[in-house]
Amino acid sequence: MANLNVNIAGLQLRNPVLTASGTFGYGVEYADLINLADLGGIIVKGTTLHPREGNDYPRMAETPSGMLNCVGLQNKGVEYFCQHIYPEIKDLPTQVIVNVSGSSIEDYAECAAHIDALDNIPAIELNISCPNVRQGGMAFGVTTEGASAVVKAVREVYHKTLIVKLSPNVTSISDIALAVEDAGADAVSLINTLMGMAIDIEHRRPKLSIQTGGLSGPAVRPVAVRCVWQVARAVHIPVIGLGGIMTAEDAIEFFMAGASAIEVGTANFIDPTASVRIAQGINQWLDRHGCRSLDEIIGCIA
Amino acid sequence: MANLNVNIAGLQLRNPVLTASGTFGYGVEYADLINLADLGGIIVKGTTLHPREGNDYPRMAETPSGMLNCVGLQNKGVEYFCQHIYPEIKDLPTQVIVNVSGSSIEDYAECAAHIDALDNIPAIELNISCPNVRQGGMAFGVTTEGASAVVKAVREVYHKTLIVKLSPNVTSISDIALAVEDAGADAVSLINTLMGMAIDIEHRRPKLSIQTGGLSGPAVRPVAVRCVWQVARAVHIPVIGLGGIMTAEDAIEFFMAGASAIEVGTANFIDPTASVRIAQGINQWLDRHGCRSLDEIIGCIA
Amino acid sequence: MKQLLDLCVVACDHLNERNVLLRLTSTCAPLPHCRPGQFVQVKVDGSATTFLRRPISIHFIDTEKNELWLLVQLVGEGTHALARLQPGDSLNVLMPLGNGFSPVQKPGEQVLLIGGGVGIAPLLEYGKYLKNNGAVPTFLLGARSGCDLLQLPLFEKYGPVYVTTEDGSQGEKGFVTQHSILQRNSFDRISVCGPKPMMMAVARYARQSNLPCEVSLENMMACGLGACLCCVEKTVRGNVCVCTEGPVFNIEELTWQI
Amino acid sequence: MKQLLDLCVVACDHLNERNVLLRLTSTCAPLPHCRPGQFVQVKVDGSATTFLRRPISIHFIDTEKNELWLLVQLVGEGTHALARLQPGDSLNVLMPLGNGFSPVQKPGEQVLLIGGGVGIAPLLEYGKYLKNNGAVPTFLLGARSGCDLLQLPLFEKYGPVYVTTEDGSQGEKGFVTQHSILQRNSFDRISVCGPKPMMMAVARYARQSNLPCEVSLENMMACGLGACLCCVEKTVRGNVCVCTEGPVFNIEELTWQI
Ligand SMILES: Cc1cc2nc3c(=O)[nH]c(=O)nc-3n(C[C@H](O)[C@H](O)[C@H](O)COP(=O)(O)OP(=O)(O)OC[C@H]3O[C@@H](n4cnc5c(N)ncnc54)[C@H](O)[C@@H]3O)c2cc1C
Ligand SMILES: Cc1cc2nc3c(=O)[nH]c(=O)nc-3n(C[C@H](O)[C@H](O)[C@H](O)COP(=O)(O)OP(=O)(O)OC[C@H]3O[C@@H](n4cnc5c(N)ncnc54)[C@H](O)[C@@H]3O)c2cc1C
Ligand SMILES: Cc1cc2nc3c(=O)[nH]c(=O)nc-3n(C[C@H](O)[C@H](O)[C@H](O)COP(=O)(O)O)c2cc1C
Ligand SMILES: Cc1cc2nc3c(=O)[nH]c(=O)nc-3n(C[C@H](O)[C@H](O)[C@H](O)COP(=O)(O)O)c2cc1C
Ligand code: FES
Ligand code: FES
Repeated sequence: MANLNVNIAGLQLRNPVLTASGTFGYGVEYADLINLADLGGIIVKGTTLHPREGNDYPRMAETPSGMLNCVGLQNKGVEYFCQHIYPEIKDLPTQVIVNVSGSSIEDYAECAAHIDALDNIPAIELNISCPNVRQGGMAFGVTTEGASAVVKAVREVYHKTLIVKLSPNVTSISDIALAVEDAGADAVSLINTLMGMAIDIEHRRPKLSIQTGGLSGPAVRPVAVRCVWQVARAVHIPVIGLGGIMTAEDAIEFFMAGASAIEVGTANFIDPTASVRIAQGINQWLDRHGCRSLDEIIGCIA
Repeated sequence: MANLNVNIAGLQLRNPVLTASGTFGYGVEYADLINLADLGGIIVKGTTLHPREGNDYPRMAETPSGMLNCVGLQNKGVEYFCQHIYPEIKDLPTQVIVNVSGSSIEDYAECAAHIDALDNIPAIELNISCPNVRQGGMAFGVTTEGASAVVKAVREVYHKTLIVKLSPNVTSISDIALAVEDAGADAVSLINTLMGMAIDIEHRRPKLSIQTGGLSGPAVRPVAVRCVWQVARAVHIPVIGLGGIMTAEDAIEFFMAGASAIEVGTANFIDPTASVRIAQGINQWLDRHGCRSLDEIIGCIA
Repeated sequence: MKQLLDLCVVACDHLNERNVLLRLTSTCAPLPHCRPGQFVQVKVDGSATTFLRRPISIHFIDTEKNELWLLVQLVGEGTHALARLQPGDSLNVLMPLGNGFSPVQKPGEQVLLIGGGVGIAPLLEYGKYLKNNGAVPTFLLGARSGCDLLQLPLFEKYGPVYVTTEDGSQGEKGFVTQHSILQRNSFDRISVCGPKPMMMAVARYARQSNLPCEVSLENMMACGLGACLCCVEKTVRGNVCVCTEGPVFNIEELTWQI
Repeated sequence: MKQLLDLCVVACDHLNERNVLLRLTSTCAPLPHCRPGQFVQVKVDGSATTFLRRPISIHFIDTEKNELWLLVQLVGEGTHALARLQPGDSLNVLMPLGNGFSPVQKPGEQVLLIGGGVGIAPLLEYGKYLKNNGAVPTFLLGARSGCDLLQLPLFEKYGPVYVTTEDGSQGEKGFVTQHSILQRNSFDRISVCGPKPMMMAVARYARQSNLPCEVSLENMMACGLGACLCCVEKTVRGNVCVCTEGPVFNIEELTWQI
């Protein structure tokens, strides 16, 4: 039985498996099907300062080994979250991390400040990489200046573990990673979705209501592994890897590329027990290969 | 029987289906299996001023709905091409286009100048987007300045149809497209491969000899369609679309996104007759939908 | 409680060229309790373009035999793969999902169940439930042609069945909303499942006739659990998930232009 | 001439837990002429991670029955999918590919064919060809254990068969390069196919013994046609494609450190 404990800049996880924001609701949706205590943590839906209706239907299209989505950060706003959702999830038997989004630097900071006040939320994941909202979102994530400015503003008001989620839709993801490290991020997570599009040729219109959306699933895994490898070699803070992880073996790829923890996203839709299955599989893999702890493989190919 | 003729800035094609560079050799490799006269044209292997050995084996890894490659532009150089290969292919019953690569601006220009002198090569495709060579290659394709400089230099010495092939590994592909249009490109083709990586976890090493490689195949199609859509809305020159096209229906997606022609790449490996099958399928689709010519659908969702 | 089950295929009957009836059973335990109008998410293996699950309505539960029946129309790769299943094969099913149709409101209430195409699927289980719980279901089923009408003898066990076909080959010619039963009989409420244009036509009729009407939507889904927010429908309360707050909605909740 | 054929599965025999023998036939026309040592590219359907073709050696051509035989070791998804084929199923095959083994050099020449694991596959057809064309093949086949030795009676039709097993359960115990036949007999040349470490050991032996030696490589392939340049091997002439200039190479052409 290998040691699966992970410490991400002060955030203590029972194992390195988190669920990715937007793919696992608030965790409770899966409570019938898995024991949440078997997870390292869950990262809940993207939360913004003000409520958002998200984009129109259709928001989803299946693609080869992947899917496109343009949910567009539908959520009831951070106040509703603090008053109505937090009480429901604050005693879940795992770490709960909130994914924070915004359309201005002030929004990001104010939203993060609200969550800073919640005792049982030990970390936030700052989403500066959402391709599905008109203003803000990804805009901040694609320039070093934008990324740095958001992270600095949030860092001033947020005092727990600050994870920054990076976009792969950039020329150099390691430059962005270095900028957010410099601005005070405690860790980075990557990748968010790749910007993509699919067309309904019979109806001659995009399959998604806002034309483009974010590609996720196994199709993007090679891109994600490459990004994690590049970033892990560039920064000194921990890297959380995700993108198309379906099995424990996929997760091991990310550890070897340099990730200290991983997130499971789209896989939850195909197999709602995927996250737990992956956590168990990692443990077995390490045992089978005589590894006493994850550290023995993290970044081992770098 | 719809009209499938295409004119790409003076380059006359019998139909809009080209084969993608690096996936179809010099065409002769497929001559047993298809009638090359059924193709709009073939784009032969990346050619450089000097001979190149390419990267070490292994150069390939299969991924979900895709593959990674790091061939690294293995070729015998432009002089060998002109003397030994050109005579073999100059009378093929289809248009032959040469894909030109380089590691310096001078190399690109000199190589293009050699090919300008070949009567039966009506166009070149300038590869400023190869992720698999250490210097040059993609480096030029990821900044507007770099892209512009290469294209300007080649434009001065190359007098036929100049197609510039763009990389998706950038923050804004339409900015690069605008830069090369401005620098004198007659057309753009996109996308080249997405940079990716895969790890052999049992041996704890990357599956490719140079760690990273280029992702192609259906997995990348949503990214390619998005890029074509973005670029077609930005530039006034014709756009040639590619990335994961396996069927006529996939090709139609690219036309609707704004492409005037398409290239078939990885599909040739799975089905060596794919390019011809797609050309026939496009024709049938247009007939079935009462379209007299491709123009009726090009960019129709834009 | 939702469960993830490996069910065993008992039979895969090809009812006609475009429809199969899948009968599934759980070998180890009784199937979880389901409400009529709920659905399941099946995992289709073996294709790169069917890696998401496919939502399928609960057509019928045979409690005695511990069987779940799915009525599947072959449209794309996923449903074609389901049609290739053989007795003894295993199918991974997430169930039960969604809210389901309204329970019986008052003894003896007259409920008109309107189905079009494969939209008839959830109405069989609902009809059974209504009849077994003191209500009186009437079925009005529409199809393009007589050979597309499926499972009629089963529906007849639970109430009178009226039929329309577009080509007039069986029942009255035309669309369900043109059937004479709508003039003759008086119903307390309507439940409908089928293609959206049909459901909108029925909704229009219901509103004009001042009848409560619920519709079962088929928005595209990823998770089926309320986690991804992909399947939303606009309602008077804003965007809500069809997979958890639906698939059944009262038409007054929706923002349809009817 | 290369052809793309939909072959029909005649039989898929599970020889042991890790190997199947696929017998394929062409219903319409005679199979194209193949040289021993050539290979085919088969299309494996039904999985996102087997979308490239799989290269498999030509194990045997039964010209009378117009059958192509493939000996397949189950390693990953693709080969497992091949093992699930049923008689009557169709398999899309691109063939014949590659150069093949050397033709007979002189009448009566003694050729030692060394195979390890599933590397024995191409040696059966080659042995048949040698025997039918006036040469004298001898087989030396290695395996982990006796139960891994396949098709022995067939090999015996074309020449004497010697065997080594790592556990000593059949033939001599050890690796092929340790077999006493190498001391006793004198051969004109060697052809070998098997795991790379084995082929390197044989190459070392051949060089020491001044025997010409050709090896059949199994580099990973995409196209199989010389178009993608993925399958290259370093040679004294630089990188060359194993799929067109190989899979068979004289060891003097390679840059192996032996
Ligand atoms: C709650 C619910 C209950 C359902 N019940 C049944 C049922 O009992 N029997 C049955 O046969 N079908 C039912 N469906 C529809 C069924 O889910 C789809 O037909 C199926 O997913 C198609 O999968 P495919 O791989 O065969 O086709 P695909 O290749 O995925 O799609 C074929 C075509 O259908 C379209 N399509 C796919 N899914 C949907 C969808 N959900 N809504 C609208 N268009 C779609 C695609 O865009 C495409 O044009 C239900 C759907 C929902 C949401
Ligand atoms: C010219 C040639 C002839 C061959 N002849 C035969 C034959 O007659 N019988 C037979 O059983 N096999 C043969 N092979 C090997 C066969 O192609 C592979 O075993 C097969 O492609 C594996 O597919 P898979 O989907 O089952 O495994 P995958 O899941 O693709 O791979 C399983 C493991 O095997 C490795 N692998 C896959 N292909 C190769 C390869 N070509 N070289 C090295 N490692 C590989 C992968 O990296 C992975 O670790 C031949 C290969 C070549 C190139
Ligand atoms: C339906 C859906 C909704 C998502 N919503 C969010 C979100 O709100 N915030 C965020 O940071 N990422 C969001 N993502 C991105 C995922 O968290 C993840 O980065 C991405 O899907 C890649 O991982 P995967 O391939 O494992 O899914 C969403 C992804 C999907 C598929
Ligand atoms: C094995 C291989 C070699 C390639 N070599 C070249 C090349 O020499 N020059 C080039 O511009 N693109 C090259 N490409 C990229 C393809 O031309 C094409 O842009 C890419 O594969 C995406 O299209 P696809 O998904 O249809 O394959 C190569 C791709 C592959 C798979
Ligand atoms: S399908 Fe995911 S929320 Fe409804
Ligand atoms: S496999 Fe493509 S060149 Fe050999």
